[in-house]
Amino acid sequence: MTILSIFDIGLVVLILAVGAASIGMREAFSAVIGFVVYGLLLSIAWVRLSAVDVALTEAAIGGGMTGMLMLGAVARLRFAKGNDSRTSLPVRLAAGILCALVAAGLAIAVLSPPEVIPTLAPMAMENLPQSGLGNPVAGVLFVYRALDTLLEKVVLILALLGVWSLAPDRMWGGIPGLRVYAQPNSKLTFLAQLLPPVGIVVAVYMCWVGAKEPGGAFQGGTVLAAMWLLVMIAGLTSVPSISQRWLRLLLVAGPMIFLAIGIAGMVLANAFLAYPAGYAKPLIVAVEVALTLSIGVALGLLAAGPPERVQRP
Amino acid sequence: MIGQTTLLASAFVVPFGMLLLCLWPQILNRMPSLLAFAPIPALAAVLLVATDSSFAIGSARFHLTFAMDRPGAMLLGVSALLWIAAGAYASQYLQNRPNHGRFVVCWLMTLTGCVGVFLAADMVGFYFLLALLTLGACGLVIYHETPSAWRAGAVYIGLALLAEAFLLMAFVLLASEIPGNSLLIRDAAAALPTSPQRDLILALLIAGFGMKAGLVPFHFWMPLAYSAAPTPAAAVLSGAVVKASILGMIRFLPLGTALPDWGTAIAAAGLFAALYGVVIGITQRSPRLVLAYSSVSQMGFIIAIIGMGMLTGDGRAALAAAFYAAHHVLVKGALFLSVGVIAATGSRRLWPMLLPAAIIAVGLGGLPLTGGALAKFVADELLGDSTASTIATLSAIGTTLLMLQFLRHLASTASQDPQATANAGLVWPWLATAAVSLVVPWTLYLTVPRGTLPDPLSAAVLWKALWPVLLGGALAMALWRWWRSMPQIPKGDIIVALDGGVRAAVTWGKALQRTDSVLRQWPAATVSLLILTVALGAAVLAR
Amino acid sequence: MPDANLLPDATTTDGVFLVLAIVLPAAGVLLSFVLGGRYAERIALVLLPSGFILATIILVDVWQSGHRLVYIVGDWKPPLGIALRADGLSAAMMVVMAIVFCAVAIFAYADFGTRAGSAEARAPFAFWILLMAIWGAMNLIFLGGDLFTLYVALELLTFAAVPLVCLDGRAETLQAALRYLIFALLGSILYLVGTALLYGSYATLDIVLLSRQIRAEPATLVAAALMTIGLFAKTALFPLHLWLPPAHAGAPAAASAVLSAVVVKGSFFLVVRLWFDVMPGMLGGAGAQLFGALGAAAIIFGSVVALQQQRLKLLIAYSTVAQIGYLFLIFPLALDAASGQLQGSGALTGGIIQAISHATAKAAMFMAAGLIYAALGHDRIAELGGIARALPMTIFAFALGGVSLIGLPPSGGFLAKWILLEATVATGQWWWALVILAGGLFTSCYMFIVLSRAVAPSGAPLKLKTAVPKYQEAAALALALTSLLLGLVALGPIDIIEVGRPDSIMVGSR
Amino acid sequence: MNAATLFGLCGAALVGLGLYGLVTNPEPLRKILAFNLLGSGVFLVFGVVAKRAAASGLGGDPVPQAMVITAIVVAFAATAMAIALVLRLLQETGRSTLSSDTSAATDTAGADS
Repeated sequence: MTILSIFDIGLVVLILAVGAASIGMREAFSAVIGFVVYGLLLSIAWVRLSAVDVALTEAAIGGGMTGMLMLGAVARLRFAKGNDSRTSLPVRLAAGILCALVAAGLAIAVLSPPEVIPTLAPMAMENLPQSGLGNPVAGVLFVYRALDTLLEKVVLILALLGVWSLAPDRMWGGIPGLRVYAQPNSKLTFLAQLLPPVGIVVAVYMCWVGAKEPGGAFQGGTVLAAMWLLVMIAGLTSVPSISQRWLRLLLVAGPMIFLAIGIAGMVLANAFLAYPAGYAKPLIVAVEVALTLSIGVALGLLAAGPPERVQRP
Repeated sequence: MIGQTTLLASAFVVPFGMLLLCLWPQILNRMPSLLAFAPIPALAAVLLVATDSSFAIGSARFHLTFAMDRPGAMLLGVSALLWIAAGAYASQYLQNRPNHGRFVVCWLMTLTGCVGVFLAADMVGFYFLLALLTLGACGLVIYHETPSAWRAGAVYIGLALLAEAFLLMAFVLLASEIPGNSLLIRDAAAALPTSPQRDLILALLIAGFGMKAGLVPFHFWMPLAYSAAPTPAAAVLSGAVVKASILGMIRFLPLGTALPDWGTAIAAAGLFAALYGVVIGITQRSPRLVLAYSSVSQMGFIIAIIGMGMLTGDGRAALAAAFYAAHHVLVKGALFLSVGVIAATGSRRLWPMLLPAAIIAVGLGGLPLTGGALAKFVADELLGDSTASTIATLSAIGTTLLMLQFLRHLASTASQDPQATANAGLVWPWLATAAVSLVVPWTLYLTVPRGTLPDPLSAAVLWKALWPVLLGGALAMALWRWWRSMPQIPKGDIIVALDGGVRAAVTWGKALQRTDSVLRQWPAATVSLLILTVALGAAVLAR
Repeated sequence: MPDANLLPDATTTDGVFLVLAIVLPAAGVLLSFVLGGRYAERIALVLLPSGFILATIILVDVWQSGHRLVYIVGDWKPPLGIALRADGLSAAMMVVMAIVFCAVAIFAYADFGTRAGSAEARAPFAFWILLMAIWGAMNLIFLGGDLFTLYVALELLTFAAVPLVCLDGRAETLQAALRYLIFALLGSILYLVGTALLYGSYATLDIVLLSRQIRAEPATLVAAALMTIGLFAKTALFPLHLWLPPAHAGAPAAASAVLSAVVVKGSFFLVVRLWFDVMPGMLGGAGAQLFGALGAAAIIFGSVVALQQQRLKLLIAYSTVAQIGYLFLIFPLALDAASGQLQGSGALTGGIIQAISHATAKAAMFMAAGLIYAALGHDRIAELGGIARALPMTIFAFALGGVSLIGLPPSGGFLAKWILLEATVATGQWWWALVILAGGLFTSCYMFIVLSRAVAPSGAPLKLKTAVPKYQEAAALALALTSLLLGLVALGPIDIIEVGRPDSIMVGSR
Repeated sequence: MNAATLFGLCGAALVGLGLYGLVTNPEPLRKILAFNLLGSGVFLVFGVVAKRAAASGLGGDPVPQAMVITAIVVAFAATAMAIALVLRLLQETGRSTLSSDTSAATDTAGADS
């Protein structure tokens, strides 16, 4: 047994323990803290699975953004009254047994791989040079399975619309209900002044490097979103109202450009979402940049929630 | 040939077109006065179109076929006569009454369905038109919107749709038996005797048509519906509409093949119904209810004819049953119309009005020289000299008794105002129907293949018809003497038991609803999701 | 693995329409989102009818060529890339759904129209965009040839459907939406884990490629079970229907129509794709009977509970629970006992006709219920008296929808029932025939209850809260008529449903 | 037991855990958390599939890795929407619960447990 495999076992035990704790804990707050820790542990697992792209995404979104959202919710839910009684023991017992069975079935499935393990990795690598990209994951996202990526951006927009649509009617066009702690010269302000420039550089780098190495629009967008949220929470910039035209434009710019290039591909290349030979890389980079911005804004606004204040005249 | 096809099609296309025209309110308002004209193309088709001509609409692979066969033509013709008269009666009846629109729409729906069923030659078309007929008839039953009308309508449509469910299953089974793609009723009936599913199909067909024909124990809708429906509607429902199921039996059941077991069962059920209707009918106190129970009895008798045919494999049963049914169409229609006419007539004018009613009523019992005697005579040939014939005679005695009872109640419903006279718009259609009911059976008799039947005018035959009538009359005298000690049976008799069933169903329904609301709880739903996952996993892994 | 490298298909002529069917809604969503205000409604009102034209073109193309239409996205063939495919099944569904969308759009114009000059409002803005999103998601579900693309489509559908439920912002609809969302997410994640396992075994998620390589091994079967149950949860198949009645009954009328008519059919369609196309030989007798049993339970429970509802919209919602049950009866009926394969003719055709005739009928009924609600200010069944006189066309549309649900000819419901009954006879499974017929009787019971209340006179003179626009009634009536006359496809293009099926044998269905 | 298998088992266990939390935990927020846990277990299964199929000098098959990235973003969007719903429900009713249908949207006949 190598050191690494001992490390892996320890990691798995830790992940399961923290996961179980965050499910079983009575206090919602500690459960969420547990979940954030869990997210970070999980990104280590992703590194161990040689999926650095995923590790970055998981750390940024799975742990970071989701954790932040949940913490905010816990803070508000403290005032909820009349919470439900716990599920009765027999039900929990039955659920436990059934969940174990399902998990066991899944484990059997995972433990019985085919004799020859099929893979698309060679095919993906073989065709990668055509796109000028170096990162095969980006190749899948923007070349081979670009349709999924494009539509997933539409999903993001829809989710945001869904969140917005929860606003009371009179708040429509108002400002998302992000809590702003505008205390001058607090640590938060300092942090909010210090971090964003660094963050933006990191984001730009991630987006740029994503073409060749792990990183890309999602990760870059997440960092951007986090920085933007920080600045807004600290009160350094105002939270924009959702009816701002520039905001909406930013939100759809990424998928729009992607879509436009895709349609252009029908004319200039030979298919929808195909890139004309030789122009693949610049086009993909353009799409990535636009997507990074759109994703950043979308994630930030998703975290900020539905409009809760009317815009001051 | 084209002319014939057009004529055949116009029989149901004209009423259907009138139904569609009802979408325009202006036309709808004028429609009551046009009701009598709607069935005229059907009558014309019967008179002018050669038997066995047909036409189809649709694509080569799937089409609806319409055709004119002998029993169908016979029933369609007399039904059209009744529809014309009842339509004329209805146009008068509707004056100064609310909800013209609904009545007219339901009337035309029923008419389209009724005419169509008599012409439909394939199962899908038959089923469709039967459904249309049911929906329209239900609308007619509930026209008055009283609580009892609603109840009658609910019972009627419930039972009718149940019957149609049986029929649908039977049709699907038949369709699978027919070689090739045909859906023709003719092919279905031909395939039935040799089918491996024969007994199941026969059971389904008899249950389905039996329910719709009011065969005991499914007869309870008849008293409810016929007493609730408006007079002209009751006339067509009891006269024409209910014959659709008789025609169904004639067409679908393999009458040319001897199936003794089934034949005996059907004949026994029919004869039992024939007596049962009389026995319960005698206890009723409203003329409509007496007529309704008489319908139960008469339909039972017709079904018995069909059963006897199956017993012996005698194909003539089809025509005999149709002939008897045709007579019943007109008589029952005329009698129901008379209920409305007498109710509007005062004591001064009562006798001239009551007399025609009396003649055709007693004719139903087999009074010599009436259509009724003729119908019974034709049927008698099939029944032979067996027990069935005895029962038939008993039923004739009973029917006479029942009809006299009807006349007695009818007379008591006359208008309080001695000077009152029924409107001519009501009287003439009624008198016409009564007259036709006496004449048409003789005309039709000429179409029945001659030779095998003895002369209906011989003294022996006349006496055979007369003595049950006389006996019935005598019994009626006796009955009236002890009238007060008769038990009162609620209308629809065994439907009281149905109410108990409804209560049980409600209890079950509530239990299901409680189960549902438990299953919709989050833990229950997610646990069932897990159970399903495990179960499906096990099912596919274990195969 | 020589098979995986076998490239199954190439873009066919007119394949470009498949792309348009997905690009148009996507572009519509994005554009409306930017432009906002009245533009959302204008864009939707232009795009939805063009969607119908598009769907019709695809249908005609499939019908005339007798083959699938295929489009290879990005010119990357599966397994690396994604293919869009339209077979008869998807083309037929697309056209009918497009009709429903158009009618809903016309209907919704009254409730969600924005007057000139007024500011952008929340509900209309959200509604029109969500409507286009559902349209796009459905098109993607019908055309998608890759199981992961279909996952994205499912999520697109969920995210568009959930906000529709709580568009009016009342507390109970919010709760219904939350239940719906969490349960639907559970469903999608189960589907997703299945795709992971399948990819692990075959390194492709393309439906055609998978169907050529599929083997009955544990990973595949576990994957299939998980995906199926996930889709059941999203389809609200009994007993996983907890979210449906409150969500469908609480949403605004136009939204209910879309949710009940269209959205649940999306996940159903994927169940069909999975078992009929990807792994036709894997379900086995026990699995098929389980599907059928759930369907039967849905029919019985849904109908009986519907019978006891006091509110019209809830009654219709429970009727949806019941009607979904019919769709799952096709699995035991399509299973060929000898070969253990699911046959792509007969029962499947019946199921698809049931799905589309329910879609049109149910949308019409929800619209009618919405108009009744608007006119009376409530939808308590016991107090519907007089409404038939006030809104005859609406009640007529409702009744016609009911005729189709009951399965009386010439409605699509009748045709579906006939085909399904034929299949029960052909396979000797009479117990399903009992359920099918009983379901029809239950349906007629609750239709009778509602209609008898509606035509009964009102106690007090009826005062309508609002005037109901004629075009709204017309939209409902048009859909109801479509459903009623759907049975007439038996006269013509019914075979189209079998076009492009690998095992299509063009005999037997009438 | 190699790393892929180990994490595969971890993923399966996480799926079980997440399902359990989703079933038994009455608070909506905790259900959402459980859903995320469940989701991450599923993503791990993808990761294992990718890792197992490593070839051509790559650490894993890029196709499932790309799918996971897509799925993570979708899961986040779902979480955001669900939380917004929970908070809105709290705002309207002062409660956050899924278990009782206090709504008029359900019949009163079936009482809740």
